[in-house]
Amino acid sequence: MEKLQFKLDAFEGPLDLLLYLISKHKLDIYDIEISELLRQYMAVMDAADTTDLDAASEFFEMASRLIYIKSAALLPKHEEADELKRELTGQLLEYQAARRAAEKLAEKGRNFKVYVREPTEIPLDNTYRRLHPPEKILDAYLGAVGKAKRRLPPPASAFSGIVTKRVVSVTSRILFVLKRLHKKQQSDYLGFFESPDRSELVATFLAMLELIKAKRITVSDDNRTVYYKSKLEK
Amino acid sequence: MDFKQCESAVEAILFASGDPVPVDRLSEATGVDPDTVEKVCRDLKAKYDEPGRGIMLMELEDSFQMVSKPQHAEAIKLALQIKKNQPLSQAAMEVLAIIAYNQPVSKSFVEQVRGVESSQIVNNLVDKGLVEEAGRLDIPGKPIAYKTTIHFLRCFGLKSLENLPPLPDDSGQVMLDEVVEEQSAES
Amino acid sequence: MDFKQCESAVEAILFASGDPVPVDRLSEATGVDPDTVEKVCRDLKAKYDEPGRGIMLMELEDSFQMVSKPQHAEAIKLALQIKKNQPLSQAAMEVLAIIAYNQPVSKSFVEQVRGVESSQIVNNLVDKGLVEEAGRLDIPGKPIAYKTTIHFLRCFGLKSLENLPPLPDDSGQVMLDEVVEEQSAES
Repeated sequence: MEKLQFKLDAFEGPLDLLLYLISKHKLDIYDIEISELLRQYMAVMDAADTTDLDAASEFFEMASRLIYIKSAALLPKHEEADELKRELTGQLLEYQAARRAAEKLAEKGRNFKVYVREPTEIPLDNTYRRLHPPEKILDAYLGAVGKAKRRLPPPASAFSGIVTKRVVSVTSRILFVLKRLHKKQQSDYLGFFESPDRSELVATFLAMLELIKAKRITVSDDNRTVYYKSKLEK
Repeated sequence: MDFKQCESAVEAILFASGDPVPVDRLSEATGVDPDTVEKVCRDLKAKYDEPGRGIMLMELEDSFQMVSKPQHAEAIKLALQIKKNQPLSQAAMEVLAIIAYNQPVSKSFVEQVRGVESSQIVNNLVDKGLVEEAGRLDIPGKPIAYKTTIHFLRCFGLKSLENLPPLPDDSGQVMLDEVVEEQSAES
Repeated sequence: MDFKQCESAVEAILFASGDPVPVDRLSEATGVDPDTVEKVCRDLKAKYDEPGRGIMLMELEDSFQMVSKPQHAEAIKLALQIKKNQPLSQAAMEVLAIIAYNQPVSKSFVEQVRGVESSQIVNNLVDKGLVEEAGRLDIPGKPIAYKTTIHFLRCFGLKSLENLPPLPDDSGQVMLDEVVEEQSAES
């Protein structure tokens, strides 16, 4: 156990961590300096125990989102980055409001402790006595499954030969690459490209480029091995 | 704690308990000596005994218990009975429908279809006589199967299960596989 | 049944029920019209509010519930040896607040706002009786909606949802539409 290690579960989630960093480093929530926030965020991630991937995956997802926003901001036209930033700000404000509401509510509850009693035990006939038209049962059934079922698209097999395109987001592949590398620190380059799905391959490749640009990974000179950089400014 | 405060605390404790509470325990909780607490209890008992009050205190050996007055037994029973017979909630109606159209089914089938824990709702439906156990299913784990009752048919004006309103398409029942697939597709 | 008798019966029913009882049900059980029953309840509530009484009536939406007064919480805990019940965790409080201020909402709405998986916490709140299912939302996927219960109101000393503590500014309430839009844009 390293000295610096602490647990991510001290935070309620990535948004909680971001709010903490924003207030600690006095960043402007309405105009977030993404590269600074990302640096602080990754510093925490590096110091934290992220061996429990289940618990950490949401934090990784946010990391890849920040990286994505940062790389989008590097483009000459960065409307997308601005939009993503606004979206993040909106989410942070919403979450902040929810937390304030939780505090107010907790305060209200703290000062109000009343006890109630268990209902008196009286043997009762619990048999249901109400009458309903039979359609009621059909409505309920459709409410539970029917509508979802009818909206269900036909199975992919029905389209084989007609449509084969599947869209894979770059963000999801960034996450995939980061997760895999975080565990092993380094990995065989070609190992990332074993999928038979072309759009997945393309997305993975784009994800690699994004990550290299953001200096999160490096590729060996012979293009055979990918390395994970645990410190941003190594 | 003065006499008045003690009376107030004793009233609160007897109310919350429901069961008989020994004078000693009342004394400990209020920090007032047992003799005074006993006086307080008798005083409170006398107040409740006045006509126009619906509750009373019963003295049982060294304990006191707060109970409703016997003359209100009927009204109480009626009130509780009415509560028991509230219309089924939307959630209960859904569970009932899933059982009706797919019976016999296990609780976990119902949960798969609804996507949320529904065990308590099934138990309530059994309690209400709308659903009953129907042996065990011959699938791994041998879960208990549930089916609707004759009473269910009566409540929904059905002669038999064949009279259930037909589902819009003839595929009819949901297959568990489909539901599972659907869920994994969503996630 | 005269006013006095009705008061006595209402007191007995509220005591025996333990739970909140709607005025309608009190009226049905006593055979006295709802307006009079409501007057009876308020009258009774005023009597219990006097200092020196350990019990009180809480008005919760259209119901009344008999509860112990807050100042006796310690004495009751001591007398009934109630283990200190765990206060809600920060996470549970967040989820409860998001549901309370935005209800009815789906689990994924809660997750959207918090940025973390919250399904289990919602289930726990349902188990605790603070939150309950409220049908399904009419948006794609027909997710189950959740809302707070009357038990929630009582735990936080609220007569109705209108009495929720006001938030610092209107930004507190997230519009469901926005989130839904956001979600469909993502998928």
